[in-house]
Amino acid sequence: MFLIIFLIFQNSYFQSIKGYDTPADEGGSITLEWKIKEEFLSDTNPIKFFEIYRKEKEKGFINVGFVLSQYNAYEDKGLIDGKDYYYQIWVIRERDTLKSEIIGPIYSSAQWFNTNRLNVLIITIILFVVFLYYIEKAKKGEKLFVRKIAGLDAIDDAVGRATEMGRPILFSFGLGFITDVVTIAALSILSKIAKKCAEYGTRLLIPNYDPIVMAAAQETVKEAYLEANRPDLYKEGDITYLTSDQFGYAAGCDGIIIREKPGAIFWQGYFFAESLILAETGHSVGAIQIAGTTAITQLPFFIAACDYTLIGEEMFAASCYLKPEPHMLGSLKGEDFLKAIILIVLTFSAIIATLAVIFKDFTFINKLFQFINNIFTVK
Amino acid sequence: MILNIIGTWLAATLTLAIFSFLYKDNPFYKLAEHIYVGVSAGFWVIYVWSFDIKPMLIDRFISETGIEKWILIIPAILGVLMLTRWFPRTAWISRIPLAFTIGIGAGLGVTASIQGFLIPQIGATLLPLTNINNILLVIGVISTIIYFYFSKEFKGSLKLFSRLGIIFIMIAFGASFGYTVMARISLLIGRIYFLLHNLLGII
Amino acid sequence: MIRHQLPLIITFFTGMLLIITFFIPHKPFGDLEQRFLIWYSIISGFTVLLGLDSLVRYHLSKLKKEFNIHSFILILSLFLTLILGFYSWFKFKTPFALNSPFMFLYTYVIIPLQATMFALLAFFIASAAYRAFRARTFEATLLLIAATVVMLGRVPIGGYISKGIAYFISFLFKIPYEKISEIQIFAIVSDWIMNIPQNAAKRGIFIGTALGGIAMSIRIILGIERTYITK
Amino acid sequence: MREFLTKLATIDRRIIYLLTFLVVCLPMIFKMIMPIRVSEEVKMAFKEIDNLKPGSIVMISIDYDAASEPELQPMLIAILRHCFSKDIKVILLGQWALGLPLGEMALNQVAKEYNKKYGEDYVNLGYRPGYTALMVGIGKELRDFFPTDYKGIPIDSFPFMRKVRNYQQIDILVGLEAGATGDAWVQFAGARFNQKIILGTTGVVAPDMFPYLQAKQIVGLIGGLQGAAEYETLIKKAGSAILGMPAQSFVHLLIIIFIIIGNIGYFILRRKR
Repeated sequence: MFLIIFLIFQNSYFQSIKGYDTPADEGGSITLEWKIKEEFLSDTNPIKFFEIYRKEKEKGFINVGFVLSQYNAYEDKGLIDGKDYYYQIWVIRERDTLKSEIIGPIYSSAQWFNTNRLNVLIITIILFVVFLYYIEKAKKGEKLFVRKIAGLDAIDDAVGRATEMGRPILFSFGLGFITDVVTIAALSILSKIAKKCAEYGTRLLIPNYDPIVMAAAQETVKEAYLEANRPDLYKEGDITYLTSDQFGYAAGCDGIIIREKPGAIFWQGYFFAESLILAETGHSVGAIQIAGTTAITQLPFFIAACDYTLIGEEMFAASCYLKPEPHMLGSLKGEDFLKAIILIVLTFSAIIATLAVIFKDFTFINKLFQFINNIFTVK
Repeated sequence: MILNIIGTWLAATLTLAIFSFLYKDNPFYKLAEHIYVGVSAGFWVIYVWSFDIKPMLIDRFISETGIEKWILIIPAILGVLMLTRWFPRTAWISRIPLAFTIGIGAGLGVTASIQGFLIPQIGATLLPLTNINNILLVIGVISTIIYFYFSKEFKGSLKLFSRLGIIFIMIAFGASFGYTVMARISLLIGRIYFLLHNLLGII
Repeated sequence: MIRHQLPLIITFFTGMLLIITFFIPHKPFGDLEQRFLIWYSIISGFTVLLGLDSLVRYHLSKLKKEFNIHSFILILSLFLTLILGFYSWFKFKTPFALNSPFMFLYTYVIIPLQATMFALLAFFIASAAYRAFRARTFEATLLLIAATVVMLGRVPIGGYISKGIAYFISFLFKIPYEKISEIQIFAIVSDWIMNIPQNAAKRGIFIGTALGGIAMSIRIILGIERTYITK
Repeated sequence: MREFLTKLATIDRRIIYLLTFLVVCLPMIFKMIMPIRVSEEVKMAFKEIDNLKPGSIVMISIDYDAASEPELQPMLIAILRHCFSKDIKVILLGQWALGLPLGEMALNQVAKEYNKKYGEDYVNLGYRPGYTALMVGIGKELRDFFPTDYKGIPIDSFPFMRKVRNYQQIDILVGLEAGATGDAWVQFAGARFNQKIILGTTGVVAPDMFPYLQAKQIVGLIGGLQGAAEYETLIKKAGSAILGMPAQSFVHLLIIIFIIIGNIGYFILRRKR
């Protein structure tokens, strides 16, 4: 009799108290949640912290952890799946201790699928399928349309004007390495410029930061001169290795620019803060400057200091237009397809969201918007 | 105390050696540059020893027991295999640990980009067009994406949206320009504060 | 065959495993993921040493050809750092102990060199601002205007200038100065630019780069992109 | 008029360098102080930490090095002062190895001001390679990566560290960023483990973090020296950031004047051609 009263009486401290197997986990973990009734949250006798007590079937209670007063949940780990556990929460206050009623039996279990991440799974599968589809198509050599980037016309004009002025052309990859995708894109832009230089017989200077990129540049230019059947004009000496130090490279380039006074300069690749010195010296000798980089932090300075700038992905589009290489072309087309989907989702959702606000009581629209919104929330 | 004075003078000479680059590229700048490359390379070796090899391999090997102790041999071997890249003949072996780390990096990257960026960022753009800021935000994101869309010629409405996109992009780059200028100047202020305060004690 | 296929197989399995364990928390996968992450942490420490070899080898070969002070100083400072570093670690149990010689090297060599290297940029920006930043196209003009507003909005002097403008407006349109003197025009417009147009454009750009990054990761996992492995 | 303009347009670089140097030095020598206007995103960051109860845990990640010290060190010191003044426990670690000594210096300086004891009020875990793998690994068990602190002492020997298993015991993660590590924290710790994050970044990185702020993936953003000065104003304890702001202001003005003069000269010369 006494025991039952004790149980009922205890129940009055907590508004709610529950324990359950932690969802979407590898098992061995139970989560406890509780809420103290208002009247027990007095300032005169504030709660210091909560102590968590656990008991197995026949054994006594042991203290397994504690949580500061501002929390009302605890995750107990290291348990054995399928075994019954009982819990009790002690509310340690300044002057006394309140004990919750005993809850249980509860047992932990592992889940095979994290249901919270269903939206991530669906999108991951879509991305794999879309990219694989377009890369295979590009590999098979199918004609995939890529529009001509305005920057390519600017490149032609620049080479033409430099030739009229009878001044050489300078090309730089910046501080990129051969493993950077932007360096590979810059190589195909270089091959277009080299072909034009071969036709016009204009001298092409390429100072380099990385020896491997220099070797790739020499290869590309030699090939371009061959294609324009002017192998005699190709001068290996114009494609040199300067230094592998950021500002040393910038100072080296400045020296060449001031000495050779190029008519057109191409900054295509990955740049860091030295882009400032390079673009400024180029401007001081009156050269037409065309920049192209994926380095978001340097783009503002290139746009302000150069005549034309290829912004981020425009470089990949330019190189795909010039010399479509399956991996890059396939990825670009895959990205475009996904961008189209995102554009549709954004416009459609904007309309639905606006209607949901206007027709507050029309539950269907609100439910539809909740559904879309739910897909794009991280749980 | 003496050490601090010597140190401050050493730091001041190195600072002026780097600043001398402003006058023109000179041997003092090159010297300071090479000291920096040498010292920072040395730093990395000390870090790898005291924060990777010692605590994660040696200490753990001593403290672990049973099967866990011998499993530790695998990452140790993979780590050492990485160093085979130093010798041209055996360099290809280093591709095995390299492939391991690149695979993990790529695997983590895919799910993180989707859960950590695409979903929340698209989710944050599902806004009702009920106030001017929401309208500009949604239109800004749409027109910027259209600007970087390469599968269709820019005609008609696409041309309009791409023009709108470049306006948003230029305002964004202008803002980054202003913030970057602010950042670069703060670095100079920090250095001059060092020269005026620590070295000369004027302020 | 082994040289090319094995790395690609390893990349495929580790990549796919890390994606699968993201969705399946159940027993074997969760532990396996954590174990692979610990191994990744251990191994990635060694990659740092790779760069060291090419650096030392390059400068030693230069020194062998003919003595030059720069390569000599580099090698000397490298070994000096190693000696001081291991000594500090040995004596203080950690290289960070504030009074250790290693920390001396950090405070009085690394900080001045690295900080000053980047402080140079303020000068380069100033001279580029004067000699190269031109409003030659519509885009560049828009960029420079936005930059000017943000630069004034982000610093206290912007407040004084907007007070001046408020005084001028109150004088011109006879609006009492007190009412509009507190409005910091540049700061408000700059905050709006940062939170709305700049935000939208950056989100659009980063959605593009995120898709590009995912495409690259998928190409690596499926062995389509090989430059990483075969180079 | 024309030769004046051509002379103006071709001023030697070094004169501009000297002018910039002077405009930075003078306001600092005369110790000018200017009122700081606090922006919304810094207020959000301040409120998040201010609402924490004593005994809560804040993890600070040092993701910068000496190159960004003038912007982020005052931010670190201001946040440490704010945490210690509210008896909040601090766990320090870093992803940029060359930045860790800066973290150690700031910890020692501020701990003395509030006489906080190592091991009881704050712990320095030091550096561990692993980057994104580390961020995900900590999500399950911190000890798998940081069994010991930066001195090799097991972290279980520190009382408040005993209950720290992973992100669930960490109330706020403050990332001090000079590069892309901030994105990694948001995508790997924030989205995957629902960790509340505040980012303190250099001026270069700050604009790129606004999309995270608007999408509520971070709860506060402190940008550049101006952000640090605003935080110092909020905790009512002036530091080197506030001292630097006047010089910052005048150089901004100087740069804007340079751009304007440069463009006037450019347009007049262009119309002549």
